[in-house]
Amino acid sequence: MSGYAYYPGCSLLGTGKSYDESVRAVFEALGVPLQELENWNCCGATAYSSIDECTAFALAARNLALAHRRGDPILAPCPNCYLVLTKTQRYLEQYPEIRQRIVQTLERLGLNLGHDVPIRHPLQVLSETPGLEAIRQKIQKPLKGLRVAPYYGCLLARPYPIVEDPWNTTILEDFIRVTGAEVVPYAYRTRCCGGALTGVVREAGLRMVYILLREALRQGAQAVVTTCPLCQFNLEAFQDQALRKNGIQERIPVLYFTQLLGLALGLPPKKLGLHRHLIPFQPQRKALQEAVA
Amino acid sequence: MSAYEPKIVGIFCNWCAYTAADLAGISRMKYAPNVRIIRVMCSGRFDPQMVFWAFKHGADGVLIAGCHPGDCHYQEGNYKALRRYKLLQKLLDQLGIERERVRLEWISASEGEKVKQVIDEMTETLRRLGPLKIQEAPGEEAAAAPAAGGGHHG
Amino acid sequence: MKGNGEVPRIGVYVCDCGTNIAGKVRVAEVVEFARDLPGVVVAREYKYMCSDPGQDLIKRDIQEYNLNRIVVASCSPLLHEHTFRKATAEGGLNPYLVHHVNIREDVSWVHEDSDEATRKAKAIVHGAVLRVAWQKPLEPQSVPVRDSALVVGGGIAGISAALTLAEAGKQVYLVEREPTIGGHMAKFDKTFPTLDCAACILTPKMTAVKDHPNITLITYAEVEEVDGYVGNFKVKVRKKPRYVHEDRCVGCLECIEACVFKEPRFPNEFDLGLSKRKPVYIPFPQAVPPVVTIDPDTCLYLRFGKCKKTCVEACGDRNAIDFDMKPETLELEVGTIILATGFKTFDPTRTPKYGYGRFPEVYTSLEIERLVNSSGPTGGEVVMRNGQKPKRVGIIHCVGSRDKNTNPWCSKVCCMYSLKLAHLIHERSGAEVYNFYIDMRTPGKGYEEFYNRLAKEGVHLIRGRVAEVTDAPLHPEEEGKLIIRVEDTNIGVVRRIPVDMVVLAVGLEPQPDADEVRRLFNISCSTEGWFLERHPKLAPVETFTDGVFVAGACQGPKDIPETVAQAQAAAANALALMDKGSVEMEPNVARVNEELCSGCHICIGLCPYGAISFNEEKKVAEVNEVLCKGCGTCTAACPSGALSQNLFSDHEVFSEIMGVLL
Amino acid sequence: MEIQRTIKYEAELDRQFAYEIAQSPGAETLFECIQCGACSAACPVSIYMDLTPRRVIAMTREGFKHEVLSSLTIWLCSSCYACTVECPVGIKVTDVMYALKQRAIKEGYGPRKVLTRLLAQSFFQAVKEDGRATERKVMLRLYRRAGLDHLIRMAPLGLKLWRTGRLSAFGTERIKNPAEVRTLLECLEEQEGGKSP
Repeated sequence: MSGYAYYPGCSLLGTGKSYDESVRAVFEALGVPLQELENWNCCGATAYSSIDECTAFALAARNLALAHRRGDPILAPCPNCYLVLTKTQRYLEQYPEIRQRIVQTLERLGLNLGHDVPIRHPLQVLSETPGLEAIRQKIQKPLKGLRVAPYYGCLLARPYPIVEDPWNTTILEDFIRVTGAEVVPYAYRTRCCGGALTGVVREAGLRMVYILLREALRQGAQAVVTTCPLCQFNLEAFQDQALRKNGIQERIPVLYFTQLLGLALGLPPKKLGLHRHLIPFQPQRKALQEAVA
Repeated sequence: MSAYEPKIVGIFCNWCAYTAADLAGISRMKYAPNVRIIRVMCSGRFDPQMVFWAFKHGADGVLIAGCHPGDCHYQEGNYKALRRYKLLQKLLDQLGIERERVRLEWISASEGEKVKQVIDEMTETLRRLGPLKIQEAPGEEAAAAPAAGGGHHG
Repeated sequence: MKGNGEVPRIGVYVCDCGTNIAGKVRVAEVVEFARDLPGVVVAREYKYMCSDPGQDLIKRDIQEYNLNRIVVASCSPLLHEHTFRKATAEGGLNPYLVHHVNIREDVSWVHEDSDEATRKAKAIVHGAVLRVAWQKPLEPQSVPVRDSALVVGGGIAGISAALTLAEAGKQVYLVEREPTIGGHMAKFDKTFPTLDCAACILTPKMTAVKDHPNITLITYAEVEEVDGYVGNFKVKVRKKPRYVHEDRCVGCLECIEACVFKEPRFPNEFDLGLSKRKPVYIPFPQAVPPVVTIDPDTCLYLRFGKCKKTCVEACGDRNAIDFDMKPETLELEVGTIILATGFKTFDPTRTPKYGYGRFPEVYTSLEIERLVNSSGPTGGEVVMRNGQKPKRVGIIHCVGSRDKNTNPWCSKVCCMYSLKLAHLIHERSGAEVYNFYIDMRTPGKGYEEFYNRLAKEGVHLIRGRVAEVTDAPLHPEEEGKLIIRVEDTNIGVVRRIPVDMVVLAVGLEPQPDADEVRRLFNISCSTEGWFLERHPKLAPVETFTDGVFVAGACQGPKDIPETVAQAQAAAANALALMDKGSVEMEPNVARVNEELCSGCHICIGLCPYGAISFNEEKKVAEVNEVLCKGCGTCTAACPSGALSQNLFSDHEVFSEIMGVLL
Repeated sequence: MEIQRTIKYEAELDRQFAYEIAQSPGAETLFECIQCGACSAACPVSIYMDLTPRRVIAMTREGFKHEVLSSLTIWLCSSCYACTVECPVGIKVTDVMYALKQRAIKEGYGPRKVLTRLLAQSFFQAVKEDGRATERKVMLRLYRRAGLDHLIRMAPLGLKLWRTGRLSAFGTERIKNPAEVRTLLECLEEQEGGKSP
């Protein structure tokens, strides 16, 4: 056991770089050990399933086998990876024929699939160890007065929710409150951000981004907090186009929950990758500090 | 897949398991034809002797099915069956007969699906195990019926 | 030569059941096979053995071939064993000399391969032929049936059953859990499709129950224990204290007026919390019995022991209020039991997407029943929780029905009641009403006509299952509204429809304690939890326990006409039993062969009914046949083979085992 | 006024198609569909679809293979699983969409320049080469295939991302031995009888 088998996934190496940075920083600050799963490969994502289901399962299965060999639970911050790995695990239990083929193929690579490598999301992990109460004790710079829209995105809520009752869960909201920020009611907290559509079917993607942002603004949120690199990317990178198209001048920063948490824990913004964001969070904070002062 | 097909005797209680088998029929579920169901009023009527008798006459397995615990039409006959079943399993071990050849299941009147599932599963298990290998005691006649006066109990 | 020394002359009858059996099993081949079995004198195939000509075949052959044993291979014995026993008896043989085996439910319906099915049918017939040779003539015992009945549940089902029985002169005990009878129907304003007022048709029945000399009404009470068997049930009923003597209370309601709580403060359960009541209350003005109840959870005196007890003062000389009242257990002896325990409505918090509990203006259909009821909390005005009248209302069908995520079954009544509510809401408020349905199910007399009428009245009928009710607007018209998102599947377009009020047409579910109740009465439930009838078509109100019948929605979703019909059918079944005065018990009791009994006592402890005792004189076990229920547990356990269960003796069962191993 | 005949003759339908799709994992209950439209209503993209998801299911079930595989719907699905959790009969609609996409690609259906499809293919290739999907590489490949105008349109955003270090300009993420992943995939493809697009 060398802590969680950290599985950043491809996005966290690119557009989601700051998610990677903030996850590592927060886990370190909270003393939860994690170590990258060595030599992991792409989970297959949704695109891969469009080509061939079975090879998509195989890609995910290789990672499961690597974690199985290491004997640690997988930590997957990217909901897409979380879903694909979980789904693969479930389907391979459900469809013994597919499992058979994949097990045989993995054996040729000297790998053993195993059955039940736990696949966890940082929200789950941190809410258990150290737990919200312990985190609350460590808060150094509470984000008082900040109004935040909690945005789970799709894949933590369905089809394999990280919590039992995704409709009534408040796991993300609880984290936001721990940082001292205020949660605004957000009806679209599990509505789709458009996924890959922003890049491939522009009009549909922008509309979906617009709907989410408009509601956050309508509720008076000063930031949207996400748990997903693709959601973060869509809501931030396409925000300008989506809002401009609908005549809205305001802009709203989109943060990872780990960044929000990191700030409250007193970690330096740079360590949390905040400098990588296209819509800076800083001005709001300044305004806040003024308001508080 | 070999041509071997196991023969299984089913001892089903009237109120739950047998009714469930009827339900499976009414619902036109399809399952393996290997189990011959014999209706008794209660799984409490199940007698381990039935198993040996069945084995002797060519059965590869015996499936006993009764009401779920707490649901027995006769209050607690199924518990009695369970007790006998547990003892029987030990006996099977001693005789070198695989435990899987005798199975006890709780099937409520509404569980037609379970009848199908259990029968299919058990048939598959017995197909894998192959025919029962048991040595006939020398000199024992292949009686056409149990000897009068409950001789098989002797 | 078997059992009684007779040479068996067996007749074997294999049924085609139309094509039900013959379509899979090669019946002629089975008959050929049977003909050569030991003892078989005649073997025949017939298209429908259960028909008159089929039965005549058996009767004729008994005479003609001097048969002394009969085997019928057809459907399940649970369906027709009785038929063939009757035919055998009419042919002049003892009815217990027939053995009926199942080659339909157990063979032709469940196997695909014709060869396999035929082989299995032969094996089963073989088993039956070997077994039947051992069967003995038996005489069934007859036990008396008490002339009284217990009806559990005081909704429209229980009321109807009780009145039918009482009219026929039987003593009826009607037990109801709530303080009043009336059930769900008492909550409704109008009933579909005729729109006649529910109260107008129900309350006279409720009063009739109260006034009937043959009915003992026991409200605020639950059955606690059931013992005995058909004809002779012993039932314990626990009556909760209502802190008011029913015989002294005259229903003047002055105590309510006098209660120290000047204003009603506690949610009135009967109005589903849409109105308030005091700790001393009557659920609704027409309640039966028309007496008040004191709620121990809210009454100051009962909770804290301190109160001015102004209610007692107001009651005065009548002395009806009694704070020292304790729970009471009544013991009843009845011959038959009718279960009419009803249903519960689906809890829509289980489908959070519709916002029940989150948005105040989302209601259940039952709440709307109270809201449109002229004796309800708003006097029949459609006024929302926010005090306004809705301009536009959406009724969502199939909430908690037809959905694997909640309940997979169709609740049967929701389409019709949703149309009714659409009509009433429109009539009372002038609101524009949208009904969102998956399929409009209106089979029933006058039902389709009612649907047509609603369509004519201009209700929007949108075919599509609603995905979500939200308050997040995307369009100016949606500001401040609840928005229903649905695919209008007739058009093939997704629509967002802003409304002021949402009504969830919640489905019907088994009562939460259905499983406990079924154990109490020793009956079965379907997978869904509805009480299981003995046969879905031919014995729809009987259960697997003789003398216990079911009526109404406890057996499955039903509307009022169906419920009443079923209740009266259950009453008729119970009457038939009671009027006959006695019932023949299956003679499958155990017997002791005194010569073989070693007096080991093993069987005595095993019998759950205490039917076996030890004869100290003879030093052998003895079975009391009246107490024996015929489970056979003792027979299986007897180490010396002295105990034998009729119809399931070792000879019979072991021969059958050998036979099926063909 | 131009008119068009819309009748569909039975001979033009592909009955087998429905059974083949129902074979794919998650689509087993395809034939149990009650056409309630919950999938369409839950779908955030259905407003752009030529066939609502409900119609896709109905047409698949009845063998309207050509219409289904040529529809935009399957390429608009964003895999958000809203339909899957809503379906009252347990059809995993998202998985059905995957199965249809696979079929469409395999059989060369639909306009070649549907970006969703090019994205899937670019992604597929990248993973096969490197074991990981470097976003920059996938995107470049996608927009190169899609056409210059797409590339130009995306350039400003790409530049911004590059400046903030979110789009590695040169390096390619690669696992230590991409050959291992390649072997894994090729093994399975062999079993399938060569399925790569």
